[in-house]
Amino acid sequence: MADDFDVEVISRDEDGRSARFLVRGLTPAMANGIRRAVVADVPTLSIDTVRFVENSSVMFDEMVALRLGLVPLTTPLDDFELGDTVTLALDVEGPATAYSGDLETSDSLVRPADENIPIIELKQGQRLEFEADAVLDTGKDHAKHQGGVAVGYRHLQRVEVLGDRDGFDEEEPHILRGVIETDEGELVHTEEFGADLTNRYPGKELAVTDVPDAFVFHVETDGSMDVDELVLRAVDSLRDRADELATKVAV
Amino acid sequence: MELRVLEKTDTELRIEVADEDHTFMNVLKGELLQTEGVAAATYDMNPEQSGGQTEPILSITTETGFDPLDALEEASNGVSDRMTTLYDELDAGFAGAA
Amino acid sequence: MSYKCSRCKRDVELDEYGGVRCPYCGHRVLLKERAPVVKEVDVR
Amino acid sequence: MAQAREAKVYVNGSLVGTHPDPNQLAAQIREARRRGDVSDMVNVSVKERTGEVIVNADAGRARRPLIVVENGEPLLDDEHIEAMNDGEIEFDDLVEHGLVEFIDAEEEEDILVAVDEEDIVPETTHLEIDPQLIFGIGAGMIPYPEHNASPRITMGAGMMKQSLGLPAANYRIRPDTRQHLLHYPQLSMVKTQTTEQIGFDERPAAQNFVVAVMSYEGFNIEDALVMNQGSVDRAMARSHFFRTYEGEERRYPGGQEDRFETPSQDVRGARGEDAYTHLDDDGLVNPETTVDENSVLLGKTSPPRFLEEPDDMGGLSPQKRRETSVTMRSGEDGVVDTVTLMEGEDGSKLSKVSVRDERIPELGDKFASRHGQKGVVGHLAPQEDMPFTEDGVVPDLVLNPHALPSRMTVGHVLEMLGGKVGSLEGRRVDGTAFQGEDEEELRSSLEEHGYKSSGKEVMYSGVTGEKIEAEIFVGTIFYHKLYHMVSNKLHARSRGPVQVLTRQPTEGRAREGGLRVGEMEREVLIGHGAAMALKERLLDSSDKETVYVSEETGMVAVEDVEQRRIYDPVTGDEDDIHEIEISYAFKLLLDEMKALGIRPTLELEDAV
Repeated sequence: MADDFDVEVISRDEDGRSARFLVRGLTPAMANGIRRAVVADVPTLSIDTVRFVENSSVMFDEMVALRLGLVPLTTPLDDFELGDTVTLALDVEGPATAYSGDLETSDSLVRPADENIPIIELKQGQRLEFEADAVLDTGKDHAKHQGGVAVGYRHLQRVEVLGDRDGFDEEEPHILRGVIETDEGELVHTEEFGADLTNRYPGKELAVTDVPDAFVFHVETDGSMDVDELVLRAVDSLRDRADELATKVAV
Repeated sequence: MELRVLEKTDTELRIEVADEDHTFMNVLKGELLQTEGVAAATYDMNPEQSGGQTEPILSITTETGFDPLDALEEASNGVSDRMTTLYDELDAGFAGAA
Repeated sequence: MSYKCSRCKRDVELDEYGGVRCPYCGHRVLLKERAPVVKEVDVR
Repeated sequence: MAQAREAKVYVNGSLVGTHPDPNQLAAQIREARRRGDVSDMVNVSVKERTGEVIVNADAGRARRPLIVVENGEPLLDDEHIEAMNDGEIEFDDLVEHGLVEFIDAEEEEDILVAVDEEDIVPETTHLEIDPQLIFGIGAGMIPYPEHNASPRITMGAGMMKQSLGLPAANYRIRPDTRQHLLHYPQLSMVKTQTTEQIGFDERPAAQNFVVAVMSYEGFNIEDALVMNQGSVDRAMARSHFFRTYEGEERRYPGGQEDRFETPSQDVRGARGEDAYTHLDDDGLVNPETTVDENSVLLGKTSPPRFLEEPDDMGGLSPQKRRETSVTMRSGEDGVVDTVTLMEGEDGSKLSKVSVRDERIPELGDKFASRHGQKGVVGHLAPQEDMPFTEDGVVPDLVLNPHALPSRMTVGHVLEMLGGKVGSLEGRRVDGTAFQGEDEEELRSSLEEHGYKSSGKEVMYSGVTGEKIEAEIFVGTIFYHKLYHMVSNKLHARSRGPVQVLTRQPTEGRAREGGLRVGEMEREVLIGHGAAMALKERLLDSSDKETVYVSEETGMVAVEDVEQRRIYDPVTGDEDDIHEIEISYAFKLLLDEMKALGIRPTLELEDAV
């Protein structure tokens, strides 16, 4: 008796890095399940071990290694399973700054999501050369594998105009954040009117209520995959576990 | 996901669901509470240093005549169906906006 | 054994002549260089 | 109050003469100083009670600058300030002209300083250059101190000295024995003028944390903190601990000397072959080698200890050299950072090896804000379990609200507000004492950016996903990682080294010592009637010794190992000698009493 969900994408930037969308018909537990799955359960590739051939930079190996681990790598999930590895390498000589774009990959599908992430500034005579293994793992294991970097949601808020405000008490700002649903069912983000309801409804008496089963998601990805795939994979991971539990219990 | 039944009577079930955390268990619990015949359902897990067990233990109490294991199976399928519908809705929604 | 003079940064081969001194600039502090061996580091 | 006799005058502490009217003398000296006839380094003060005039001109006195006020008017007026701004005159010129003078602690007793121009009363003698200068260096770096309860300022200033940061630009080659380095130090979102003038921005020692004030599953009770594991994974508050080990090729008078080398197996005290594998041919370890507890850093051999005794004496040590390598401290590990070779005093080779150990925040590490709000990490919550806001902001730290009311550190709350505004506007907020950006300004700029002026936000629980009923106060604040880390303190011993004299366990973690069973522990064991447990603690785990006692004379018998004979020291016969268990300290006591000529007698009876 799966009820129907109603999805409405409010905003989505073109390179698929962040999106804001409304989903109706969810319970808080389900909404949180998706959010948690996006952050902790959808695996991404990220550098896990680094074999330094030379590191004459000012930064210690351990620090450079972590900076490399935090570089998001494009992750085509269909071709990899948990634990698979891809080898990358870099060889940069000072005076120059080693950027994530300088990483060469053995698999063209797996490369740094952003080219211009600075790794270390190398002075004259300093050199960074290494070979590294990127591994597919989940955000639960280490934050470097998290696909979603800023994932949150909030109840949709309905704003009803009750009537005019009696003119005497002066108007203090009525600050609100998030997406509101106007009487006509229009979805507006508070940023459009400077988050102050008195700007949009001057001199009005308002009632703001949370719509219980409607959640406005805000998902931002680090570039290892775009937002749609990240959210869909999260939902998938929940369904796979439900199926697994169903089969094991049935036995 | 390793399952270990700790206690089973015809109206009560305590089962350990290994390698899972709030992400799935909370959704399952929500579903169980809406499943027919389930009187009470909850799960309990503790963080590392609190000394308690870290693997979640799901406990289900059903009304007479409903077998908790069936309820659990039904709930799991319920979650699965919901997620499938949600998947399609989201897919459509994103496709529309792309 | 090869060392590096900490002042003039030049490589210094030291084998017991005249104690610990850099032949080029006379500085008495030498640094040992990192062995050219590959070192594996885990990301933590 | 006329003086019966004349006041004594001391210069630099020594009596130089007397004077009928001490106050008039002091006034004259001060005027002379302002005119320039007397050096401005001189300070004078009158002790009415003891009728003394103390003139100090020696170096080393702490002095602070104050603007001179004469009959209600500061000598420094706007023209001077303008002239200074245009660069015509310098601060030193003001001192020369007597507009500003330096007052030491003694003279400060005699003057009346007005904090602000409005507070000037006829008797005022000086005016503070700026009210914030009443704070020292430590306290001057605390934003909005005037809003805090004073003991918290003291604590906050004290903890500044314990915070880890970027100690010096040349930290890589400095030979200090112990040193800390914070990986990513940041500038504080809320600064004070003092932090800038002192150069704290050049050598920062803390990071800005996003802090939510709420209780979290009980893990931040009693000043504990809940930290976000995700932030820690992203290198938040990570630091390195450096320790430098030193080894010298000492030259001994007999021409023999130590040698840096890989000790061969036939050297006395040599460890197994594989303990030296990672050493280079010069006996020194290579930089970037991973080393752990007790691994060898500097292979060194020394000549046999009893060098002076001629060989035929057949002294204890045969001709073999002994192994005196420098090893890692027990309980510590890390990676070799730099290996330095230099010359010791008389041309001998001296080597310093510094080892670095990465310290990732863990349970038990100490953190504190600048307002004396110190706390220990009580829980590292996975990022997905942390509460979140609408656009996915997750706090780095969850501070328990109970830490705020009783401590009255309002400055902490203001700094969080300031930090939030600073983060939104991309600038540093000025929180200098008495003149920082005021609360109303901060609250209204919060509203401009669409945040509630209260600084509180709607948050959802990361575990259940439900909206948290109360709105949570969230802000950005400067948090220090303090020098007390659990990894430096963790210590355990089951059996280990003992002291030479008493043969009881050594003391302190560095010597792998034991923990003392004190009087109160003794009492608790007695209280529980755990006699055997008490005996085990005090004897078996400490200095238990089996000793032979002669029944006849009650004296400790002599155990002659070579003749395999145990006999009574007084009578010499071997019978009636019994073996008993005592603590070595007791045996020592008997020996010391005997040394005093007292004859202690042990009366034996059969153990029941």
